[in-house]
Amino acid sequence: MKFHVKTRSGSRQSEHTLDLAARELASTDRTRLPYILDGETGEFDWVEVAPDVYSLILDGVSYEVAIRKAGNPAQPNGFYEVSVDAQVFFVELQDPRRRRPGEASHAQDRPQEILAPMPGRIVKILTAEGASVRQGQGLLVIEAMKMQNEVRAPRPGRVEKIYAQEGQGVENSAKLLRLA
Amino acid sequence: MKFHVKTRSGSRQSEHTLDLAARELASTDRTRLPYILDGETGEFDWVEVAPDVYSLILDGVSYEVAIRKAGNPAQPNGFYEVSVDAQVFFVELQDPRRRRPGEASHAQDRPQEILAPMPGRIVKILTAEGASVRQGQGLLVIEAMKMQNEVRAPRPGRVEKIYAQEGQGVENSAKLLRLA
Amino acid sequence: MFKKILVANRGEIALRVMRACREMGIHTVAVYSDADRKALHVRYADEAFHVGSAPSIESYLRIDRILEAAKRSGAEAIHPGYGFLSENAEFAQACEAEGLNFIGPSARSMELMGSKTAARQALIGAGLPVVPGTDHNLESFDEVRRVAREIGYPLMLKAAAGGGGKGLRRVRNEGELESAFRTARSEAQNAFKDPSIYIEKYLERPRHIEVQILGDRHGHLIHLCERECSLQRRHQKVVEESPSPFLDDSLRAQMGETAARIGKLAGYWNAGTVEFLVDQDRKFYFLEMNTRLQVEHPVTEAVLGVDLVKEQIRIAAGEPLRWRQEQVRQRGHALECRIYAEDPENNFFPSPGLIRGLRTPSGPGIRDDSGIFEGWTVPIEYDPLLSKLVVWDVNRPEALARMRRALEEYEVSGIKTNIPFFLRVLEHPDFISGNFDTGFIDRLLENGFALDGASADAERVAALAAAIAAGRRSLHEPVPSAPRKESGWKAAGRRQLMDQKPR
Amino acid sequence: MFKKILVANRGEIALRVMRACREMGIHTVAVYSDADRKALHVRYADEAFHVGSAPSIESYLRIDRILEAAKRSGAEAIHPGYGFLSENAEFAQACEAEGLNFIGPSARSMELMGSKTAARQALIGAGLPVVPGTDHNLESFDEVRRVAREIGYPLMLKAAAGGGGKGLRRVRNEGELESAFRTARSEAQNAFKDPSIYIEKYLERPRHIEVQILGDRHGHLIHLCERECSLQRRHQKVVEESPSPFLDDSLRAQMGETAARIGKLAGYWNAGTVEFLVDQDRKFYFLEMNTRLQVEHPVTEAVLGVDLVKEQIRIAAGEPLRWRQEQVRQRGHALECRIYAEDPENNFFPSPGLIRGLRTPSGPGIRDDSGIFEGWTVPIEYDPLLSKLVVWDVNRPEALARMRRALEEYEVSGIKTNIPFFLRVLEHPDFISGNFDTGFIDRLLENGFALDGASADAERVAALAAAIAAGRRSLHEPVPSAPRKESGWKAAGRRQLMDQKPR
Repeated sequence: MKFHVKTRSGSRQSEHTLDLAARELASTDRTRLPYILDGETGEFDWVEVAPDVYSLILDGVSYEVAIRKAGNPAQPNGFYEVSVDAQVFFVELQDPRRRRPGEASHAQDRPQEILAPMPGRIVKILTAEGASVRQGQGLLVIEAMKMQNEVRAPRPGRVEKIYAQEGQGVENSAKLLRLA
Repeated sequence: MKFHVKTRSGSRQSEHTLDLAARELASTDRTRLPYILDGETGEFDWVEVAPDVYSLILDGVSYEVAIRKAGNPAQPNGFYEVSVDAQVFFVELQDPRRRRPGEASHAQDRPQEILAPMPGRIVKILTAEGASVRQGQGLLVIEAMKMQNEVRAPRPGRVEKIYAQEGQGVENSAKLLRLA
Repeated sequence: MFKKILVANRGEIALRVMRACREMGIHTVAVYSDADRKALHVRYADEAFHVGSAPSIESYLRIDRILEAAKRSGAEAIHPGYGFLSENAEFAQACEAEGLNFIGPSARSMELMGSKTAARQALIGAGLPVVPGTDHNLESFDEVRRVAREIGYPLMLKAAAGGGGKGLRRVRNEGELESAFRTARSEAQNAFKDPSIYIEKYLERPRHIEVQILGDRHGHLIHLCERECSLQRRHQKVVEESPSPFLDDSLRAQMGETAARIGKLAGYWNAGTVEFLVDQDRKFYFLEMNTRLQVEHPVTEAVLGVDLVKEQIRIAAGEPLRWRQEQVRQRGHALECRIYAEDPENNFFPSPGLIRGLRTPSGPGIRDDSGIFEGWTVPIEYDPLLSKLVVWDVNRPEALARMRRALEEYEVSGIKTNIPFFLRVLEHPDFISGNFDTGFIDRLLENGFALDGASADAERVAALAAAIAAGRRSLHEPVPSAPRKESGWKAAGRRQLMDQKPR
Repeated sequence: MFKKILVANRGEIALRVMRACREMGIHTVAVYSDADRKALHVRYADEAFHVGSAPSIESYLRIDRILEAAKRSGAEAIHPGYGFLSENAEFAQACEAEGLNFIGPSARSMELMGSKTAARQALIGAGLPVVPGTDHNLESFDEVRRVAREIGYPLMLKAAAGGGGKGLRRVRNEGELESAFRTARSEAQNAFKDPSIYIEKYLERPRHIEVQILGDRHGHLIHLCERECSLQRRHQKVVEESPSPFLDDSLRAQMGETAARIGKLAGYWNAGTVEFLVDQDRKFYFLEMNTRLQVEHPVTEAVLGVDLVKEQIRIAAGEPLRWRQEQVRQRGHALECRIYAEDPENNFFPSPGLIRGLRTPSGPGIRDDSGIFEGWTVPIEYDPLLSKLVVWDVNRPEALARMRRALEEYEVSGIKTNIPFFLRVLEHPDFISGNFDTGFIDRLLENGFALDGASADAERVAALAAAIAAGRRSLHEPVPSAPRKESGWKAAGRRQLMDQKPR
C-alpha cells in the first residue's frame, strides 16, 4: 500500500512517500513488515499490545505508539494523531494516485468551526470578523473552573464569523467562531 | 421483572424470589431501583462504573460488584458469576413463570465434560469409570509448569467416561473425563 | 479508638484518608455530590451518602447535610481533608456540638490562626518574625494608600481569610494600587465571603519554606522539619520537596523551633503547617498557618517515616503523641508533583473529561495518591488535582532522577495533564542546582510552554504506525472507536537516546 | 559509569532492573522469546532483541544468543536478574571473555559458593557454623545409608547444585531413604544437570533467616541486616519480612557479622545473600549462599533506604561502596508477598492466561514491582510470579495492616492468584504473633484451602446485581463480551463490617 504522508509535530513539518507491505497486517501475531520510506528500504517488527496501541521494534530500538484516527474511523486515509513515546505527531495519509503533484492539502482550506473546549463564560474576544490570524494566536478568553483561559487558533486562517459574545455563558462544544 | 434466584458461594446455597423494577435500567445515569426480595420491599442505588462492573449502595452500604455471564451472553436468564467485594457467587436466574414448583435445576443433571485447565501431562488418574465422586474430590493429577496439580470434581456426580490416560500429554481444554 | 469515620471530602484526599482508616480497622463513610456517584472515594468507602448537587456550595460545603450523613451512619468522627470545610471553624464547632469528633485543631486555634491578621498580631506580640506589613484589615482605599506609602513598593495585597492564591495581588507602584485593591477585595468576597484585605511588604525572590507541626491534646507539640514549596505557578504550589536544598542544619533547627513556638502559642493540636518566606539573606518571616493537613504532606511522610493521617486520627482520639522531638530524623530526599488536569501547551487551561487510558508509575520509591481511574470523567466543578505523585530516594539528585522516571511512566490519555511541564521543570539547571524562588516558574513560563520538537526517528515511526493503522482499516478489520491508552512511558529518556543513536 | 546495559531476564525483575538503569541515565536492552514479544520489559526497554522460542532453554538460557544481542546493541554490561543464568559461572566467564561486565560476583566466588558442599567445606574449615551433615557429595546408596545412620533421622537430602526447593527430600526413617535418594538425584539431574546429593540433619521447626551482604571490588564488604523468610510453601518462600520478629539485637549483630565473614571468605563482591537456619534454641547454621539479587530484596531496601540494584551497578562499574557498616540502620518494618498466578482453592494449580482486568494498590507505604498489564497473557512457560507486593510501615503490626489493605485493593481478573491465600495467612494468630517456622504454611494447608463463606448481605447484593444484568439484557442493551474488572478492593474489611452491621 502506497501513501503520501505529511507529518507535523510542533512547528516541524515534513512530507514523505511510504510503501508498506499491508498483506501481513491481517495477523494479530507478531509480524515483520517490509517498507520503503522515501525510497529507502527497511523492515520492522510490529505487534498490537492494546486496541490501537502498537509496539514497534526498528533496528533493535523499541517504540510504543498510540494511534487515534480523526474523522471517519473506518476510512484508511485522512488524519491520525500518533503519539510515539509521548511525542505527539499529526499525520495525514493520502493516496498518491488520487493526488496531483504540488497539490496542497484541502484540510486547511475548508472552514473550521472553533468549539468551546469546556463550559464557561466568554470574558473577552480578541479578534474580529474578517481578521487574519496566525496559528496559536489568541481568539477569545473563557473563564472556567475559576480560571481565565485563552482559546487559540489551531491553524492560520481568516475569522469568517464570530458566534460568541462577551459576557455570554457557553456550553461545552458550543460554536465560538468559524475560521476560513 | 420477576426471577427465581439460586445462589451458591462455597458450600452455602440458597433460593430466593426477586422482583426488580427493570424499566429504570435503560439509563446509564444513576438510578434508584425498587425491588422485592423474598417478599421484602427495598430500594437501592445502582450505577455501572465499567463494563459489567456495578457500584451498588444499599441502606448506605457501598458495594462493588463484577458480573460475568456464563453461556449465551445475550440471554437474560441463566448462570452468572458475581463477585461482591471479592466474594464470589454463582447465581442462577430462572423465569418463575416457566418453572414448576419444586422442579430442580437441570444444570446438575446434564453430563459435564471436565477439561484440562492447561497444557500438561497426566501423571495419575484417581478415579474410575462408573465411580461416584463428591464435589471437590480429586479426579486426576496433571503436571504443568513443573508442578503436579490435582483436577477436582466441580460438583458431585458419577464418572461416565475417562478420556485421559496416565503418562499422556494433553493440550489446554482437552477432554479429560465426563461427569454424569 | 473510633469505629467509624466520615470523610467530608472527595477525590484523592478522601481516598488517602480512607486508606489510613482501613489500615487502622476503622470503617469509612463517604459523602458525594451528583457529579461523584461513580467516584473512587464512594466505591472505596464502606458506606456512602449523597449530600447534594454538583456545585460544592450545594454538597461538600453543606454542613447540615454532612452532619446528617454522619448521624445516619453512626460515625463518631469527621475528617475534613483539605479545602472545603477543613479550615471552617463553624464546621468544627457544629461537629463538636453534635458530639462528633472533628479531626483537626480546636475551633479556637483555627479562628486564631485562620485570620491572617489576627495571627500576625499574636506573633508580633510574642516577638516572632512576620513579613513587614499591616496587622489589621484595611477598609478604605485612603487607608490602604497611606499604609502602602509607609511600607513602600513593591507590596502584596492579601485576603485576611485567604489561601490558595485567591484575593492576592502584587502591586508594583501606587498607580496599580486602586484597581488591585478593588479586584482583590472582590475576589476575597467571592472566595471566602470576607472582603478583608491587608498589606505585606513584597520580598524580592523569596523562598517559600514551611514547617510541619504535630501536637496532641495533652500539650505535647513537635515539629516535623520543613518542606520546600517555592515552586509555584501563580502562587499555587506545584512541586514540593523535603529537605529544602536551601536550608542548613542551623537554619532548619531555628525555623523548626519557631514553628513549634507558634503552634504552642496557638494552643494547637493535630497536624498543622507554619509557612515562612525566607529572603536572600536567609532571614525568615512568618507568612501564615494552615490549620489542616496539606496536599504536600507525603514528602514529610517519606523523609521521616511517619503517617500524618494516622497520627491525626490518633491525636483526635485523645492518644498521646508517640514521637519525641529527638526521634525526628530526616532520611533521604522526597519530591511531590501535583498532577493536574490542565493543558500546559494552552496556558494551563483546565482539561476535565473522560480518562480513556491510565497507567500509573510503580516500582521502588514511588507513591501515587490518586483519585482517578480509567473510565472516570473528571468533573468540571472541582479542583483539577488528579493525583499526588511522590518519590523518595537517598539524596536529591537521585530523587530527581526517580521523579523523571515516574513521570515518564505516567500515562493519562483522553485529557491533558501537566506531566510534560514537570519534565521540563526537572531538567532546568536552576531547579537541579536548587537555585530558585517563588517566581521561578512564572518567569520560566513568560514565553509560554511548548513541547520539544520531536526527533526524526520518532517521526519515521509515526508515519509507519499511521500507515499500519490505515492498512488494517483497508483490510476491513474491526477498529476500536477510541484508543484506550497513550504512551508516555519513555518520553525524555527516549528523546535523549535518539539524539545519541547513530543513524 | 556504563552507558548501556543488557538485562538477561524477563518479567518483573527485568523491569525492576531497567527502572534502576533509567534512573541512572543508562540505556537498556531487553532480550525476549517468542512468548514475550508483547511483554512489558520489551516495551519498557530502549532496545529489544529476539533470542529464541518460548522454552527458556531455547531463549533466556541461550548464552550465545544473549551475548550476540549484547554485541549488536553495544551494551557494556549484563545484569542477569535472578533465576535463569544469574548463578551460572560459565555465563559470567563468557561475559568477561567477551569484554562485557557481568553485574554480579566473580566467577570464582560463584563457583565456590554455588556448590553447597564446597561452601560447607570452606565454612567448616573457617570454624563457621553449618547444619550438621556431610561436606561432600554422596555417590552410592550404601554410603548414603551409612552417613544417614551417623547423623540420625530425620534428615534432609539436598542437591549440591540446588535451589528453589528442587532436589530436596525430607527423610523420616531409613525405610524412606532409598526411594528419596533416587528421586532427589533424578530431580537434581533434571533441574541442574548435576545429580550430586548431600545429607543434612533435619532441624525441628527451624526458622529461615538470611542476611543481605554487599561488597565492592576493592575489598570493602558490609551486611545489610536480615530478612525473615520462614513462610514457605513446599520450600518456596511466599512471604518475607524485615526485621525478623525472632531476632534480638545481639543475635542480629552476630548473624550479620558471620554473614560478612562468609562473604569475605568467598572474596565476594556485588550483592549476595547468606541463608541461615535458626533452631528453637536460637542457634544459627549456615544453609547456603545465593550469589545474586533475590526476589525478596525490596524488604531490605524499604527498611534500610538503599537501592540494591543501583548499588549492584555501581559496584560492577568499579565504584567504592558508599555505605559504611555503622550507617546501616533499620527503620520500621517491611513485608513482601509474592503474587503468583496460581489457584489457592485448587491446590495452588498454576493459572496462566489472559489478564482481563488489573488494578494495583497504591497510596502510602506501598511498592508494587510488577511485570504484567491489562491485556497481557501470562505464558505457561515461565515462573508464575506476577508481582512483588511490598509494604513498609513504622512497626510490624502496622505493616501487617497495610499489607492487608494493599492485598484488598489488588485486583487481577481473568486468572487466579494467591491473593486470597495471603489474606488468610495475615489473619492467622501465629503469623500475627511472629510464632512460626518453615513448616507453618504446609501445616496450615494440610486440609486444603477454601474461601470463607460469604455473608447474607453480599448474597443479597449478588442476586440483585445478577438481576440487573439480566434486566439490561432483556432491554436488549449492548453487553460486553467479557467483564474487564473484578472487584477485590474490599475483601476482608468488608466481611468484618457485615458481621457487625445491624440488619
